[in-house]
Amino acid sequence: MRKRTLGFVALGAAASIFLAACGSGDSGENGGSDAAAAFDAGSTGVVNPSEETGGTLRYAISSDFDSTDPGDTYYGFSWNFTRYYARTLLAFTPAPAEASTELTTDLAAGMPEPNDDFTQWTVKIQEGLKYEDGTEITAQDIKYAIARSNYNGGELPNGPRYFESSLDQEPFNVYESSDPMEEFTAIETPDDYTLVFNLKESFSEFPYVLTQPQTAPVPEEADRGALYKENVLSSGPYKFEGQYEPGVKLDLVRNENWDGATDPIRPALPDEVTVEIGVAQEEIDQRIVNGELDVDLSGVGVGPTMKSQFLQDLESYETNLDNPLSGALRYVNIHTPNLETACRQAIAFAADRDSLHRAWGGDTGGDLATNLLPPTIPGSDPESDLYPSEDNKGDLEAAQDKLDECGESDGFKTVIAVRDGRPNDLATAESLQESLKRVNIELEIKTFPAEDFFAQYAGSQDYVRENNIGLSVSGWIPDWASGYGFGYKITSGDAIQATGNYNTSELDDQEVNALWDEALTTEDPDERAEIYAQIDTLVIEQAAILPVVFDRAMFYRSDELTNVYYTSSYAMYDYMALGVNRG
Amino acid sequence: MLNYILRRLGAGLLLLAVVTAVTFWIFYVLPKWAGVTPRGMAAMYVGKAPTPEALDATVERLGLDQPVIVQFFDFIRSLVFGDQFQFGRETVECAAPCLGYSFTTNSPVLEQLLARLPITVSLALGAAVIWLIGGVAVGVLSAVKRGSVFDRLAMGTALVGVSLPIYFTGLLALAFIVHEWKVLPVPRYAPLTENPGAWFTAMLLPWITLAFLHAAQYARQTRAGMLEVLSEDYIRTARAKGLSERKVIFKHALRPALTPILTIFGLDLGLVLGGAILTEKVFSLKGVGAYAIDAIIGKDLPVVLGVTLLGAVFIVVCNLVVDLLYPLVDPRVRIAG
Amino acid sequence: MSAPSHAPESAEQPEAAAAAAKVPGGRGDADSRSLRQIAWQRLRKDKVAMVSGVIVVLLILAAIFAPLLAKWLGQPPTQFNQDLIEPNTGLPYADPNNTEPVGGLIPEVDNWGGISGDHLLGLEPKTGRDLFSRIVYGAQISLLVAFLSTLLCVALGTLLGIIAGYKGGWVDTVISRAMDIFLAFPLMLFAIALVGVIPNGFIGLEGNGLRIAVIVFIIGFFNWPYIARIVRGQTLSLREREFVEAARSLGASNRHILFKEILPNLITPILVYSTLLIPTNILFEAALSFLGVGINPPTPSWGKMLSEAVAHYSTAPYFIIFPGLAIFVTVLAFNLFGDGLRDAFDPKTSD
Amino acid sequence: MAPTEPVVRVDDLRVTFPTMDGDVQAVNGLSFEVPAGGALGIVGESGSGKSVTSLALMGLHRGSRARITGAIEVAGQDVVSATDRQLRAMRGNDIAMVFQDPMQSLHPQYTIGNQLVEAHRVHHPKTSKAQARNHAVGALDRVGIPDPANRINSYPHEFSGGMRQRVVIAMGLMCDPKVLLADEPTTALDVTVQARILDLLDELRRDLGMALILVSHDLAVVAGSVDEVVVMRHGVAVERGDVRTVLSAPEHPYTQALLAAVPRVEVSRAQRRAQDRSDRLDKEKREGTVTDPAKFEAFTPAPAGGEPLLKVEDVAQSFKVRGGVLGRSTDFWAVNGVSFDLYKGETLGIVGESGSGKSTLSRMIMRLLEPTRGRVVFEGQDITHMSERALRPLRRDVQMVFQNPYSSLNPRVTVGDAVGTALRVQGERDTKKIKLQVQELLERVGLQPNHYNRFPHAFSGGQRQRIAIARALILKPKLIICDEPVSALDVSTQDQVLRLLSELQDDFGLTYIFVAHDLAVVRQVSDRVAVMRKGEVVELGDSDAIYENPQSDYTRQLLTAAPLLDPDEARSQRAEREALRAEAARTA
Repeated sequence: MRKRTLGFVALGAAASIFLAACGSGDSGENGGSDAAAAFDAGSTGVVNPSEETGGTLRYAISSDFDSTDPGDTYYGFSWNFTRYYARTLLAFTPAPAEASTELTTDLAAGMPEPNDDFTQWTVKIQEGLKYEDGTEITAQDIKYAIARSNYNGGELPNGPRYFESSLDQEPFNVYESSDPMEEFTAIETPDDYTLVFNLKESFSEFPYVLTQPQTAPVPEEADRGALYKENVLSSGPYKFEGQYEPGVKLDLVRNENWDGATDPIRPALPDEVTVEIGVAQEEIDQRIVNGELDVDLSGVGVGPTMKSQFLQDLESYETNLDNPLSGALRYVNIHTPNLETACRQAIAFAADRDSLHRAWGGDTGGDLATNLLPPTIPGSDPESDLYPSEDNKGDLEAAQDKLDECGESDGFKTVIAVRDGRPNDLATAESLQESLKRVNIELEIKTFPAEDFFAQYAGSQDYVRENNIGLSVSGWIPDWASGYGFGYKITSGDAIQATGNYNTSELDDQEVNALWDEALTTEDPDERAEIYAQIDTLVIEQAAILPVVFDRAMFYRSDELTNVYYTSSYAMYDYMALGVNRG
Repeated sequence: MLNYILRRLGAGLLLLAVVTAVTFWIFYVLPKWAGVTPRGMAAMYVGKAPTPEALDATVERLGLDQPVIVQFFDFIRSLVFGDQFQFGRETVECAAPCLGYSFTTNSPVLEQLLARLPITVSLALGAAVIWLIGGVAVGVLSAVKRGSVFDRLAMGTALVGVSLPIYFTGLLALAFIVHEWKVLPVPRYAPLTENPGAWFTAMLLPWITLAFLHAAQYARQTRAGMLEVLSEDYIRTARAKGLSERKVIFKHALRPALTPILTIFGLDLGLVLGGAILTEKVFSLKGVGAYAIDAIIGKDLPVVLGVTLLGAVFIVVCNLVVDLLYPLVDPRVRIAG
Repeated sequence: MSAPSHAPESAEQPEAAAAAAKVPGGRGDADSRSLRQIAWQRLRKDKVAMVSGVIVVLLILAAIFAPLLAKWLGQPPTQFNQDLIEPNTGLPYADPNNTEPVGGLIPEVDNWGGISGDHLLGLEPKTGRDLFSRIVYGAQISLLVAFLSTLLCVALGTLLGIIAGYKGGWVDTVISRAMDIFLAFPLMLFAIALVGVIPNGFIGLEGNGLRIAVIVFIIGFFNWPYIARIVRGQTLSLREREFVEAARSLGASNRHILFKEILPNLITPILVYSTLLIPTNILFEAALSFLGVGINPPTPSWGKMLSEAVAHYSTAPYFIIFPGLAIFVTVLAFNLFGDGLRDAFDPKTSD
Repeated sequence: MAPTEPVVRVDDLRVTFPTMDGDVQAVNGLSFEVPAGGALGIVGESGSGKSVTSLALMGLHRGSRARITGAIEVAGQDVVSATDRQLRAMRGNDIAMVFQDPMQSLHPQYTIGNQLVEAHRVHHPKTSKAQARNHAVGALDRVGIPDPANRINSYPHEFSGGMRQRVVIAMGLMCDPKVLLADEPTTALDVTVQARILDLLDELRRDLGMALILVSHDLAVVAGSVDEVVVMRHGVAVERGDVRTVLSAPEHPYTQALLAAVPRVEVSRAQRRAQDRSDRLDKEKREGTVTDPAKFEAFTPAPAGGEPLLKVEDVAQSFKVRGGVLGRSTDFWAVNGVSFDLYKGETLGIVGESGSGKSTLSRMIMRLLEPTRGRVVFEGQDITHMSERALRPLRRDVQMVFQNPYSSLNPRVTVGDAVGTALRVQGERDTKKIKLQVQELLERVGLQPNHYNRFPHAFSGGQRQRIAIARALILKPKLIICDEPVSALDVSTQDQVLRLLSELQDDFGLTYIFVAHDLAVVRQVSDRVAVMRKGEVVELGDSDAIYENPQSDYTRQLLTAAPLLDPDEARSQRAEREALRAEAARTA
């Protein structure tokens, strides 16, 4: 799963208190509520289209990259940004909104070819591509890049492990192996331009994995382990100017050895790209409005302060505002080990969804969610609602019945875990606490450091059991816009881990698990969507997850930005397209 | 004298050792009590979907499985003799004093600290100057004009000052001075060397906020000290000589009244130099204090150790300097070896 | 801090004072007021101190009877009033009965917190919880923590200080060194770290109980040197007084001397400094909550309210002001009262 | 010198202090004059307002809350109405002041040179630093500071008390003032030093023709140094006149009482005791409670020989003193090889100046200190190294009365408890009984039973000392060690306490060790006297013998230094002193 800012902006949240309200993404579905439609141009179309090159594009972020090393990053904005200097095998179509979720090629010469049971994929890359130092990019480099990013014994901890979990490969460690390329058999490179991926099992959505930055080439001799991020060898239109200084800055300048003709997705308009790191959210928002900055790199939209300023003085700002779905689901895990199904359902019935929605900032804050899959994902049915109630205030009778059913007629006590520095998460918990009181379900709120929330607390099986943690507030973003890309990690029994567990409710339902396997062998996307819809329903039925909102972000679109559009694949502006016009 | 300095440095080292030890204890022993396994700890540093292998590898790499005592002495060793670190296949030299590499960003801690030091130092020194001069001046005046309107006013303000939390005054200052009335721009730190103007405007509010608190304390202490001295016999003698009042005050009374202030100043300056957490937080200055908080929340042990050490060093040094200055100010104090 | 020097009345009394005290050698009708009574009479003359004293008492009562207050106002501190809040901005409606959008997207909101008859200090953004009752409840935590931690400081400080001062020698050296070291600790950092690390059910404690215990422990355990220094200094000078020798020459045991002869003379300074320590500890607790390591929500705490206010500080400053004022007033009251107490007990202040 | 027109004139001076407990009349209608070059003594006990007067003379009351009426004129300058500027011009220039405590009256952080030069240049801004400096060296030399050219760069703390007082005087001389005002200039000093300072003042006055105003609580101090004397009490001058007439034929009863109270060296133990007893008999006759003299125990000390009550054999006490260059600590022998026997009923006086080790000695006997060497044997029992616990029963028999009644009573403990503690410590549990006993004793020492529940701060020095005595007596001890029991008290109070002590000795057959620096006092209460110096006994013997013909030079020195009441004797004695010093100078 790509945690994007959800998981990690909290680093920033802790760092700068003014960021305390970050991650409170907000909204306006393409078109969204009528009120919102007026000002949402960037969510659906291209604003200020332009071919004009030149100028410096100025980013700023309140937190920091998890890493600038394409092989070692899991932040959404970072996946979006690293493309400046790291070309991947495949890419998402550079187009506004849903259109962007279509796959296209980047380094690859054509789309990958699967064998009939989706256990082997073959892809060819373009010839004559060059690094910044002029040396040629080969298939071996890509193979090595994948090796180092997935088999490194914790040296590069941040990135996802899709290759490791899907490739048919004995575990090994590039940094300890005498000849990693030799040992890494799961990927074959018959020639310098061909890659053959051998998988353990069928994986119909494998091409999506090939869009990930881990497929950006790294020559073995250039690899400096954890230090590689200081100066990544560029394959894209820009290269590092000086070193990346964590917490301070990253500057990019043009890479003369990049050939635009070979690159379908990067107009590469600005001459320079700068990133100011660790600037307070308040300040970023203010400076963007003042025109002293262009883009908030984190892509979570403006902070609550700026937001309410906008909302209160809409006339002055509306033409600059976009309010798209952030693609994220905000939800509450209801932990299966500590609560029986009926009890979980009781909670689902008793919850005051309207209050939760308001706590999340009402309509501009997000759309009230009643199902699992975000509306942008095929198979999602936002209309479905298994726990209906008048005005979404909760159905107390139904809840009481469920309580009786699970033998807790007089209600029960349990703990709800929340991440520190997340006002909206906290508000969610507090609102829930209030509404569950109505059926004598007592919640004790406990806050935990956001950093090790999943590593040590809500995501640690032992901790959850020892401390009777019944619920935990969480949020999720698809790694790619499909049911699998969104739901597998948080609902599949096979995804449960002892620590760092993101199937936090520990739902291990045979039916669900079976459906996931089935999906991976199904070729037709529409059929897959069908399956995902079923999974959605099952999960909600099990009340392992209590959906809260599909949240929306509010972006301020500077007038000096050209080629601005919102891409659903990263749920923020498409950074590759952006240019500046100071005129 | 030399002998004395050596002994003091010895004591200083002891203090550093203790602080480090306690930090270790908090971050290594306590979690163990809390039932956190080495893997659990490692889980913090190995991204979001760690495989058991990755966990164990990290445990090994960070030496989390070794006994605390071993880790402690490893730390001390690399501090004194420097150390080597393995990144991928690359070995990196870390010269003494080596504070190691951050667990979370893999950047050398010392470098990071030094990068942030200028901010904290500007903050600390600037504020210190303001509060020392301001506080003392007000204190002296109040003492001299004891019971006057000024005195009551000043002492009232001082008491208000010591009762106002920085994170309140700071926020108010930002909310009104910056955002409501736009008197000052949104503070954005710029190095003194690059842009003195921006540096000054950015630092102004933090300085004032931080200084206000201390100035208040100093005013109170100076006043008390002055009053005590003014009741001394030798002040009477001075008057009996026919000295003018200002000479009595500024030559005879001020000096003895300030000597104790010197001590306090040493300690305070030391503390603030170690990172004015709250001020840096409120004004989101990326100084040592803010760095420390992030590190603690990120359980980034090498950084936490680095910061606490730095803080302790400042305290030790400042106190030593003060104690060495003391005999110059007060001849009765001789530094017994 | 300089200990309130308990004038070791020199044999040659300043004559004015001596004369003031009583007719020299005035036999028989010696005045029988104890120093405490004198102090109390002085204190009563000190209006500022008395007023602040009253405020302190009121605060304590408010904290104790917070539940009653809240019930009486019908505003429990955790009760949501989202119907009064405009969800998009999280700010209170200017007029809850007229929620029609104006100027485009949202209805008019009240940047001054929807202060009204039933919400004396307005509403918390987003949740619409009643600020007044939250602040009153906040007093509970602040004062509880402050008092307990001060108690711990005093207990530790007095014990170690008195031992160091009386025993002297290497014991003194060790304890004094310890003080220096403790004072050099980056207290705030350790506090944050500890709160994050201490396991649940640590000493049979859970949730807020544990948090409070930890915070109290930290403050108390790291601030004792301030008290200890004073006590030590006092003890050092008391130890040299002849009445200690007198007691010894009567064959009194060390215990008797420490507790019957020396301790009584320490009670005043300790009392004074405790009152001055309480506000410091209130501030510290608030700072911790402010940095997010305070009490668990939804229990209100002033520091936490402030840190939450940060998110709104440019649009809803009222939300900073009230918790801030709460802290300020409380601390100020304690400081004023403490000062008054010190002056009252200090023999040097004759006016 | 013939009294010419006065340099100082005080007319109907009144000084009032507003305090929390109402106004206090510190000085009430005081008048006097001092002719140029004349010398006036102002004498009074604490609370008499003498110091307030001297401050008023300097105009130093300004800034304080004192209210002043009446006229003060110094060198033609009206102090009361003068502007601050005028006052400053006068201070140090026309009238210079020497304060009581030399330890406190110099600025610790500036060299004495700095302070002297300053004193000069305030009034002579034109003089160059160098000139002023020479002047200062001169002044220091004048007051007898050895090697002034170098010492001028030293800081006050590098001088002894006597030397500092000389420095202060030198500072006074910097502008050759017309009047030198000395407020208790010798109270903080030892007898011998006191004598030298007085001599110095007298000499300066004669040589420089300054007028001298000498303020003191001790008649004997002023006797030899002034022509005229004013006796003050409660802010009023009860008597004023030529020193000879006042001292020889006092008119006012207070003066008479005061004179009577001053202990005189020439009065012997026997005389004094006889006197006390007869006084007591008269008193008791008046009250009708006669005690048959025969009943007085210890009428005569037990014959020497016999088993001594206390045997002190070659005791010594050493302390570690830090310091020196690398802080190497060296042994300092506070007491070194002192031996004596003490028999039941007798009183041993121990006399010596500060630092002579007399207090240390008494604390060793008390076993508050453990002797480094030697033996202390009490009633045949060696208590030299006895443990606290083992000592406890013995504490009943040996008690102590301390010097400073203000610090020897715990301010937080009521009189009753203070006295009763002893019983409690010794195992008495019955509180009623304790209270009864204590109250009896309080009465016996001249206090009232209803003082039982009061706190010490409510009592005057004399009363406190009585309480302290009661505390020592409550256990009915055999031996009482009095460590400077009266040195902190006014003469009259002192006398009363002394009487009390001897009465108690008569009634309870007590044995005393009486430690004091005041030769006269010691002589009058002691059967035998030990003179101590630098930790050693320089002379030990029958008191009369020692006072009549002292064997050691030191004793002689002390005796010649002791201030005398009779102005003429005092003057002749001064001559004697100068002779001695001259001789010493020659031999040296």
